[in-house]
Amino acid sequence: MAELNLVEAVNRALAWEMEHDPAVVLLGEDIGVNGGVFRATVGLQQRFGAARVIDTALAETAIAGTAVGMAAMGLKPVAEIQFSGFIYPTLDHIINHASRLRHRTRGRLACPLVLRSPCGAGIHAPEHHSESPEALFAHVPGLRVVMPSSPGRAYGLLLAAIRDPDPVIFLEPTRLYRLFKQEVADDGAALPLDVCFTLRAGNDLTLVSWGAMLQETQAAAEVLAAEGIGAEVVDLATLKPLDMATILDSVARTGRCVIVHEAARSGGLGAEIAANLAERGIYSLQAPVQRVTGYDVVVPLARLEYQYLPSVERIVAAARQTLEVT
Amino acid sequence: MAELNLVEAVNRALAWEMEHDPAVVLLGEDIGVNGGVFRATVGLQQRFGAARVIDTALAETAIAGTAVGMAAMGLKPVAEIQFSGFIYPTLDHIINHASRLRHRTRGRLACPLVLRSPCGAGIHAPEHHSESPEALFAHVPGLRVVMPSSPGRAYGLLLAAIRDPDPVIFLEPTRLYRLFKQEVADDGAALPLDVCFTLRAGNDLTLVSWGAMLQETQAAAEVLAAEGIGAEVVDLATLKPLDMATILDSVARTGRCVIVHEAARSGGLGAEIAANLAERGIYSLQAPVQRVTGYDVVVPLARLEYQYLPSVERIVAAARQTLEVT
Amino acid sequence: MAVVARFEVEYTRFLDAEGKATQPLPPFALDPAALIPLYRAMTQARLFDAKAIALQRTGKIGTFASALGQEAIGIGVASAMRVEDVLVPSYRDHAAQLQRGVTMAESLLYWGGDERGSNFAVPRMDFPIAVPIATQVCHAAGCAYAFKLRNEPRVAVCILGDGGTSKGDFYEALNLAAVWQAPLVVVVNNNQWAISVPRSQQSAAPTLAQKAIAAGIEGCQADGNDIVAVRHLAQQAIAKARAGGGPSLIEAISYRLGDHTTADDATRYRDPAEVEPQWAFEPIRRLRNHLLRLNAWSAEQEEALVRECSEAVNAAVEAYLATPPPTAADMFDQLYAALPAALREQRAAALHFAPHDGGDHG
Amino acid sequence: MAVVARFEVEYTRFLDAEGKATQPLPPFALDPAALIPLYRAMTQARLFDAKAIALQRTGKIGTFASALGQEAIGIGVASAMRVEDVLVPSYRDHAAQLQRGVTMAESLLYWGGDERGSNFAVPRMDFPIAVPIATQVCHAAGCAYAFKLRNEPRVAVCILGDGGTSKGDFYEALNLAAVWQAPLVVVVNNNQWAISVPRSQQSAAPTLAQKAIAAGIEGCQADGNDIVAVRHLAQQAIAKARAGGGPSLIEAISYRLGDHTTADDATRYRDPAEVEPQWAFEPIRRLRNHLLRLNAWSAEQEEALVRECSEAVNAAVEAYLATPPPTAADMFDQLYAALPAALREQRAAALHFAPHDGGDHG
Ligand SMILES: Cc1ncc(C[n+]2csc(CCOP(=O)(O)OP(=O)(O)O)c2C)c(N)n1
Ligand SMILES: Cc1ncc(C[n+]2csc(CCOP(=O)(O)OP(=O)(O)O)c2C)c(N)n1
Ligand SMILES: [Mg+2]
Ligand SMILES: [Mg+2]
Repeated sequence: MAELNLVEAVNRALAWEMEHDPAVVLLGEDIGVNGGVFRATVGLQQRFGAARVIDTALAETAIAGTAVGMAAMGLKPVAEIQFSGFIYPTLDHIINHASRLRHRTRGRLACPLVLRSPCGAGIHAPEHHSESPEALFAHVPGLRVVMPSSPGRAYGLLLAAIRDPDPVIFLEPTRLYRLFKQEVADDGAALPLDVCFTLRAGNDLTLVSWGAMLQETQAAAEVLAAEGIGAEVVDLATLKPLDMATILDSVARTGRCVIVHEAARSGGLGAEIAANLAERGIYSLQAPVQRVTGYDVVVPLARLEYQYLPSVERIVAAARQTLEVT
Repeated sequence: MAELNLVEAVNRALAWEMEHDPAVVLLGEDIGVNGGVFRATVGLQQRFGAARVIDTALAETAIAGTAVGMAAMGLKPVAEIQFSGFIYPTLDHIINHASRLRHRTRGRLACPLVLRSPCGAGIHAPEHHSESPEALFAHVPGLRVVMPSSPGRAYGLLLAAIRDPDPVIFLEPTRLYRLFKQEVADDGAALPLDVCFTLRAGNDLTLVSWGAMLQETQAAAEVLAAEGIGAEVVDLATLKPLDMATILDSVARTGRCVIVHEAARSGGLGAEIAANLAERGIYSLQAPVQRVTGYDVVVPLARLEYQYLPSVERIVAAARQTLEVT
Repeated sequence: MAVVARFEVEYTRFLDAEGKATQPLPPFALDPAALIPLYRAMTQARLFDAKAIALQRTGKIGTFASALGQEAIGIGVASAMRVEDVLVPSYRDHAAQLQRGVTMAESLLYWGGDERGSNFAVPRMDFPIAVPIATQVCHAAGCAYAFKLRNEPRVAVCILGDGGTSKGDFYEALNLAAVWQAPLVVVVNNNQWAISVPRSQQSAAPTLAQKAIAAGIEGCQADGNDIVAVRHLAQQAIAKARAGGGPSLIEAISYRLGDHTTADDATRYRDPAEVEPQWAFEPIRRLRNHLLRLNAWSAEQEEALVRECSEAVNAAVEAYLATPPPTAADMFDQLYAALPAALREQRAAALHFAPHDGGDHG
Repeated sequence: MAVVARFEVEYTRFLDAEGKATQPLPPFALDPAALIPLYRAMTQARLFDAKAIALQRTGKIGTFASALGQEAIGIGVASAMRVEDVLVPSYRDHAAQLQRGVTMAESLLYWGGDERGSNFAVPRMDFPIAVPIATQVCHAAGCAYAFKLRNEPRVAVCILGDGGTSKGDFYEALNLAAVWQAPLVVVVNNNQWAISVPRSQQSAAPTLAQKAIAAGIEGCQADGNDIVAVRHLAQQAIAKARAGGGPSLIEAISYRLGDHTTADDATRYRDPAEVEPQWAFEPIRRLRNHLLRLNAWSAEQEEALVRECSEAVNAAVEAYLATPPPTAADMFDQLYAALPAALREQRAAALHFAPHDGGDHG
């Protein structure tokens, strides 16, 4: 077992699958010789050649669109969008084609592509480099959307995403790329998609989050634990389709739920979870649901980004408020 | 006062504002000589000239992008995207530029553009012609998103959208274009943005919807009324920012809420409303919130589209279920 | 100042409007055994087209995009392809699709509003119709890349309209395919109109073929109503691509004799007086004249052909009309390879609320 | 076959690497009073650039994109513009921006992570930097359209990189602007690299200037390190645009002597041995040699200039560092013209949770 940070885990998963499945190809800007601006693909072009690790021209629409063509012809393209602020030109191909190629040909053609992109704020990156677009994708039928929150889950979920016969949007929280290391067995073992991971058990309230925000969420759980409050922490992991069963189960026990995400509040994925609670968990709820999210503003440039991002303080405050209700 | 259907009301509002504000220009595919594929702009190029009613080449990205440039230079572009299935190539400019130009220049430049597009299913249109993309836009900070549900509101809200100093996405339900007529005074009077319209008062439950779905929703209210059940019907009208005050008020009285929309359920705008109820209306709720929505599938081609769309039957069933809870 | 690059665009025509040769013909164009199938295919496509319009008018299918007058492009291009090549078509390319083996019944099913119409029994790897303009050029470039990577001697052939050449997808895909030297042939059906927008307003470029120059590849113009020219240039481009010579662009100049689609009324924006003379250039008459000149065609053959083709159309219509309707479950069952757990409840609800007769209650 | 269109791309250089004239010079290039401000501006831009990199290294600003060696493009182009024209720049265009009147303190504020840096006191109508590649070409085309519609004799000038020419926005915007005959000048800073992707992998087109042909407009190449060539071609293109002659494309060939940005390490993908000889072509030395040849420059002047420019940089750094930090309210207050009611609560929450020292606790 090696000690890996998240970006290294991504790299290992890509390498494993390229090694074991000749259909896997990578494409994107600066992923070859340069190994990716975050080094997610470092060494892979050397190892697998420039035909399978394709340094593309600067053209996100065509990166997504050619990946659709490759996937339909039996390759398993893993396309990288350099930063999620540049992912919008891919939406047309993802929504109008990738997500529905199987459906519109009644299974004759499929689209097993993965669209990888770093996402999120917190690394003092330039403008348009800190976006959290997961909700845009999570609304699109036919897609899977995945966001890992640790090196181990990055490894196992990325393998699952590549092996999945349908398109997967795989968003990697930039802030976690090098934040911490974990023992990860490079054994090609995939984790299951479509299920949440319960990172911490607790009976007093449920904290639901995903991606980088699990840092703050878990820290908040620690703060609460110090006060004797048991917070259950659920990592969404697969954002679409949503494993509400796990969340409803948890809330059935705790009666309280705080949802934490980095994207803007309105229409964020937290809304879908809260809506499900309002529909199917309302009798369990002993207090109003709370969302601690990015504000409904443009992610600010570096100097204010940590005032935008949900903090441990905000999560703890929301949890306390939830717990005050008796 | 003239009897107008919705598409005529759109046409009158455009004409009024072009007449009174020389900064208003229209651009889009087939909007000039042809008057738009739905005739929304019919007669306007003749009246205001080809320089102000611009038949563009086939390039949605550039339609949105040049509109940003025009708006920044003091014009008030109203761009038409021919069908909302072709709106995705505009997202990059809408999200990365239009929505934030004011913010990123701290008010030095603004972006008073309107992006109009027909939306929704139900007219047996070809593939990709029946999309309901409102939730994608409603998640984006800095935007306004508006959807009228009657000729009168189309007229007044479109005028408000054009006059608004910030970008507005204006989605027009295709199914309503010619469905019914209304007396509309062509007097240049705008309706307020950012507020819901209560179309019908009732004390037993609240039905919230927008756009074409208000047809089924109001019909459902009639069915319920025949059984002595008073349904309050709220038309969202401005989908972002959301006027939750009106909805919370209503639910405070009725204690029950059914949200109806045509877009796919997961991550649809109904989630945001339900989430707000779970956060701020939970003590009013006497029953679980219900969403009656399009399924989480690709909008089917014509032969199944009415099995996709929420029906009166489905809405009534949801309402009944809500009312059964005591 | 020094000139650092020079480019030319060439125009090719073999048969003039009367079907007379304007220059030495390629061998196939002197061979009735090669020409008659093309003639037959164009005739079949046109009869299908007319029937589809009629079916739309009577509410039996939805909106339909006629290829009237542009049959030489679809048949010329598709007949130059091998079975194992891949066609990546637009919504106006049923001529090419039929040539590839898509059945008329399948086509009607699609235009009738049923996804099963894109589940072709024969060209299993061909793309379904692309409605979002020019997106298919990206898909075709991706297909071509896959062929090249796997060393398969296959070519991706993509067709789009003159309007489509204004869209970013077209340029991005050509540029990438050129860098990749991928086996891609892109054919522009320049039928002079993008709904109501005439070619002159679509681009200030005097030819659309010259858009290839932006990608550093070859672009040429064909008389798109001369199936000999279309097929010849397509053959050359496909052979070049197959041999590793990279992508090409062919602008096939034709004319949209009909409305944009059945939902369109071209008289709103196009003077019928402009259309009238264009009939003189249409491709079927032109090839017939050539065949007559070769003494390879007769009135009897014509009559028999029309009869056969009409019968085939009618049989297709019957098969189409006899197809049982899709069910609510069809909305769910091919969305993913396996239905996600989260969708089970919705699928059940859809079946629960489905009208008992399976009909469409719009 | 007949040739139906012919195109050429011309390359312009006036001063060779040693600053020697290669052909008769345009009048301004013989006039020290015209040249010295250009020399000064390039020097100022380079000193600013070096300081910005140093500030990034010490954590005083964020990622910064150096224009080292490409100063002739920004200064050449911007100096050919009128005040009332509009610059629509990319992130590498601070040279052009400074020439337009953006202050160094504003630029630092932007790169320091503060939106107020794009609230220029002087070129009020210039666009802020575009980070999403090539999107700005669309904006510039829209600006140009507005000028034309209002009969204003103004020109929109847009700069992008070689990588940017692969993006759909670039082609779509050029094509539209050409149809509109809008007063637009698009300048490609071909610095040979798009991060790690060399020009040769960006496009198979032998020149980027020829991408203009796809839009039916004129495209030309300049030695982008020869400010005389850049300014001359820019002047011509701007004058043509202003006179109603429509858009042009200029490919200015330069070289990125530094890393892509401070977040990049070019040695990972680019042999330093490739870079070394490129220093011989850099624009400042070249113009200095020309000035020396004109007897219009001295060591004393050089020394004084560097002193003045350095002082100006230092003053800007001080002004930047002295700027009070933004507050949480700044996230909300310019998002809309007026704060929507729905945002009031969030704004209050942001203020409530803001750190008391206003600092950045990332
Ligand atoms: C991206 C996109 N925008 C708009 C449309 C609507 N639309 C359908 S066909 C058409 C014109 C296409 O013209 P052209 O490319 O010349 O093809 P033709 O229909 O003439 O074959 C338009 C605007 C679309 N299908 N896709
Ligand atoms: C749409 C988009 N994709 C990717 C990026 C990330 N990125 C920033 S600069 C760059 C390379 C740009 O190269 P070029 O256009 O040649 O400009 P240069 O940086 O060399 O001036 C890339 C890929 C971006 N900013 N925008
Ligand atoms: Mg056309
Ligand atoms: Mg570059």
